[in-house]
Amino acid sequence: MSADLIASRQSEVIEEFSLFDDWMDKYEHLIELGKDVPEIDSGKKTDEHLIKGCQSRVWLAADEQHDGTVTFTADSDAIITKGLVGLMVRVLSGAEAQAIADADLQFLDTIGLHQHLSPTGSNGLASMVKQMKLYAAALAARRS
Amino acid sequence: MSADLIASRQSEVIEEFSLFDDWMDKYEHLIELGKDVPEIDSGKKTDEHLIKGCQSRVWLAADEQHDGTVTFTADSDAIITKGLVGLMVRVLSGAEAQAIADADLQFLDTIGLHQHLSPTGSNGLASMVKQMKLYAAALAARRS
Amino acid sequence: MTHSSLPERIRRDFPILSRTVHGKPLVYLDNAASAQKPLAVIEAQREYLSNYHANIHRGAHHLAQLATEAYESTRQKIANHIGAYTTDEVIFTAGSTDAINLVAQSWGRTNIAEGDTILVTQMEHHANIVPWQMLCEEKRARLIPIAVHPDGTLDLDDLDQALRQHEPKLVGVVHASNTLGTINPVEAVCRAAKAAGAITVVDGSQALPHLAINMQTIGCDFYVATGHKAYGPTGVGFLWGRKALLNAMPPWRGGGEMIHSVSFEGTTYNEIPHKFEAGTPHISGGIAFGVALDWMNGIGLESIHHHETELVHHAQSALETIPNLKVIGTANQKVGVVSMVVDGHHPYDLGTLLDGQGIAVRTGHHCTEPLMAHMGLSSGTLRMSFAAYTTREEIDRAVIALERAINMLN
Amino acid sequence: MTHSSLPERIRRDFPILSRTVHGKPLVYLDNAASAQKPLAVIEAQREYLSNYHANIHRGAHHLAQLATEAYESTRQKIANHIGAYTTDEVIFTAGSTDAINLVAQSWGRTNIAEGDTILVTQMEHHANIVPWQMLCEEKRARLIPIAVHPDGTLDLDDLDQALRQHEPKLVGVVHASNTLGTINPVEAVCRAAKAAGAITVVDGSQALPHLAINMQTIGCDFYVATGHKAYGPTGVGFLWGRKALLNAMPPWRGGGEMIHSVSFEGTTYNEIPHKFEAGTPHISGGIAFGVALDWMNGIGLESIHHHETELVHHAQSALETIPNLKVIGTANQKVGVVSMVVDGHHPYDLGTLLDGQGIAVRTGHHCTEPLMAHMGLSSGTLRMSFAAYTTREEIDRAVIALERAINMLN
Ligand SMILES: Cc1ncc(COP(=O)(O)O)c(C=O)c1O
Ligand SMILES: Cc1ncc(COP(=O)(O)O)c(C=O)c1O
Repeated sequence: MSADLIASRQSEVIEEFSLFDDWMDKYEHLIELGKDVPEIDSGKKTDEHLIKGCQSRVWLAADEQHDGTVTFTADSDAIITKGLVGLMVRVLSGAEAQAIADADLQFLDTIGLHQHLSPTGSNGLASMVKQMKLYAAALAARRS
Repeated sequence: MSADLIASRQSEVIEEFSLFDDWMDKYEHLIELGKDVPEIDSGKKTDEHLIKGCQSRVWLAADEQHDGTVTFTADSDAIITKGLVGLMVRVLSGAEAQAIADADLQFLDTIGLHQHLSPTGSNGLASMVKQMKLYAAALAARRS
Repeated sequence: MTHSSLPERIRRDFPILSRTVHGKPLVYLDNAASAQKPLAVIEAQREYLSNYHANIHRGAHHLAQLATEAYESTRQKIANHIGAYTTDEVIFTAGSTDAINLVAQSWGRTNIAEGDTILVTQMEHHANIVPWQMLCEEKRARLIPIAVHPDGTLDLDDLDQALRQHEPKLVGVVHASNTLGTINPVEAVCRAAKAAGAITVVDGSQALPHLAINMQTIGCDFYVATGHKAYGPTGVGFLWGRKALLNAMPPWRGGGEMIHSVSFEGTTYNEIPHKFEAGTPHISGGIAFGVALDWMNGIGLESIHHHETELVHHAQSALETIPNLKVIGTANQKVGVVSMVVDGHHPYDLGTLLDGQGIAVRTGHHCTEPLMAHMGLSSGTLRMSFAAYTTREEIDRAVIALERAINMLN
Repeated sequence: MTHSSLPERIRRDFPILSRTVHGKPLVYLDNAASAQKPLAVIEAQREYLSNYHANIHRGAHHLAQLATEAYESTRQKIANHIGAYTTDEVIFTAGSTDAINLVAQSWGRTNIAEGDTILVTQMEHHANIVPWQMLCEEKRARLIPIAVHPDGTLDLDDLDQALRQHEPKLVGVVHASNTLGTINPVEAVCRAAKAAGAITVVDGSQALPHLAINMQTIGCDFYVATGHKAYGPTGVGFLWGRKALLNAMPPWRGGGEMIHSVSFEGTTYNEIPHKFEAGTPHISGGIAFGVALDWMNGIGLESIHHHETELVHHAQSALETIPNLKVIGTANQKVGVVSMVVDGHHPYDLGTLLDGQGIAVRTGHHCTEPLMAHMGLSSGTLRMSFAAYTTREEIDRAVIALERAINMLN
């Protein structure tokens, strides 16, 4: 089940980050993750896919698969934001639409990065997650 | 000289009030004074002479005398305000216009009633004093 | 535990209550003008300013995050407290006055046109009259009062008739009157107004400190209140509005926070609630307002209302014994407000002589001049108003002091 | 005593400066967003709320008098501080944003008509752009920017030309830029604007904490500032205006305090300043704002400005050693603001990694998007901003932390 998939991916990320107590080490890791996130297709780095945070910009593309799962790709012009959107994609991409819509994304909180997800946050992450869920919810509704 | 007149009348009032340490005694005296202030001529209790404080109302009439002095009469619908306007009239009425315009009215402060004279005060007293001075200043300017 | 022990339990939370005035212990009966603040509220402000002050929303640094979270948590607390459908329906304002002006200037200037009618009750505070007068003057619309009965209750027949006759675009009603204490049947008023096609604005300034409030049962379109009457700081309050209305309204104040993006070619606005929150807000006030709500809920609005109702009855029967005294506003359902006049004595004189005895009351028209004119009380009233910490003994002292004042004036 | 000892003398006045962030001692370099508060300011609020809180102006009782006197004494202090001609030219507002909106909505809606032009500089804060855009949209007037040189100084030739070409009704200019630090020659701008027949609005938000300000020498028509950037509380600021203009302007917000008398037949308004001050104000903030001014004046604006100028030079030369770093805004006359970009690195990343090291800076467009667009800085800048208590050592720590951040990102 996709809900389990999302949960187990979250646990994976939590475990991965549990290696770092130090704030700076954690961010060092996040930066590495950000560098590893493949750039989004330039064809998708368009205004249509842009989510404008007040500071960094995020691009998000969602693709519906035949089996009812959703594939996400995402990018950002700030590397830390890119690391964060990469984590979100890693946790959610490929799961079933309904599971994405229902997902309880506690992991950022657990690894001590929840401030980046605050609704008044300036990096665009919160808006991106909102959009991922809206997209998945719409899709799930359409299919049911 | 009229300035001396105003000063000596202020001293008189200050001395009179120095008999009372107690807040309530002071107000008892003020109420007595208020009761003794003769009512203004009903002909002068008109909108033209009305100064609207946000709580009590004050009527003020000013009469220019041939010798350049000004006679004031005043009234109020609240007895404490009436006592206060009575004190003002007692100190200023009959003095020369210029002396009234220049008068430094410290006595209310000295006898501990200055709050009634605050510019945002609600009883109309501050507006009345302002009007007394404006009237006197205009008159003095006209005569000089 | 009986309700009358409420003040005993909470008075020590209020540092000001142990002070003296003119050498007499303070008896503070001016709560409808502004309530005193519990230590928790005072300390929340101090703590914020000493420990985590920063400008909010836009900052990525830690202090800015702490401050933002604390401030936004109050929005959530307000939403919970008033049964809002969603948190973003709650707009922070500088108080009730500011909130009503927001509705009048944003909703009003978009929706009111020449010849339209706005109804408000005759017992409104100036804050729920003047913004509509200014709007009506600009738009050549009409502002018409709904009558109030001599006992201080709303004339519902007059409301019904006015709704039929004028087909108003908007109806404004005070939830509880600051001068009379009357709790208005806002549910019924809103139902009738809605049936007649009008938008409703409820002024909850005096309800917030005394009553449980629920947007979903009241059925209004806009609701406003102010922090400082509900044990919170001055300079902060809120507007609640239906989401669809708020979304459709243009912004009122322009500046930082309320924009999505700015350029000289064209600016786009943020979503609600931020669309209506331009500039740096009163952050410490916002935070402390949430603490005030927590404090009230910790005590329980039930207990507060019950206690204050007892105080009103106690005061009204004690005052009855004073000759020539008349209580103004004798509705069955009241918040902790008792207005009165004494034949032959100006309220200003009485209030001044009470102050000399340490008793703080308010006198005058209480920013309800039209009501005072309607009732033929050109000098206003003397008003005693109560809070959760007010005791029967304080009321007894005030009554004795009033008798003394009357004697001095006779 | 040398100027560099200034922070030594005053840092202990600021409780927050001894805290840590993420386990590191706080280095607070976000003062242009909001300054920290000295104990005197924090205590003034606490003292007011604990000892003499009451609603002001209308109350006859003792607490109301104490509160009114304290609040009004701040109006007097502001008037003295800025060289106002009279005290009633000082209007309390909720901040700079609120003050500019007041001018735009009251003066603007009365005096701006279709086809009119308003000029503001390209370096204005959104607070001095959006209210004019909203006004221009309503009135079908035009808002035109005055260019800024690449070094961050105002293009005075462009101003002259725009004045000739557009004959604007109003010119808005920021006294000191929150993004660049530039101190604008507001006297010259106001002189030129006045000669061209325009009304002038100066946004002094960033000047109040750093510079001596004098209405009589600046020669503007309106001046605004906000308390929280000048060591005072949030949610309070002021508008200064020429008396004749203020007297002629209609009120903006309706409600209590701003009226002379209210009836359904017709309402008359109070005189300035009260005409513009509807509702219960932020009383504790007003009182504490006065204490903040006292505190600043106790130190001396001379010393503060001198100290901050040294810090700016120190920071700018230390930052020069970092490869690919460019300081944005290199005017000769600056307040304590140093904006920068580092080639290839997003300011958000740099700011986040500084925060991890206890250094609070601000990143982004600083509510000056049009300026950022004009300068081709679509991701904004990283801004360090200083106050009287900022030390050279703090700047050195910030520079080292910045180098580490860059290393981590490379
Ligand atoms: C130059 C400038 N103008 C206006 C403002 C707005 O001030 P406030 O948010 O206090 O209204 C600010 C601060 O944010 C500023 O720096
Ligand atoms: C019924 C009512 N409405 C509105 C207000 C205005 O509240 P504020 O002055 O906080 O804006 C008050 C209090 O003064 C009030 O009692």
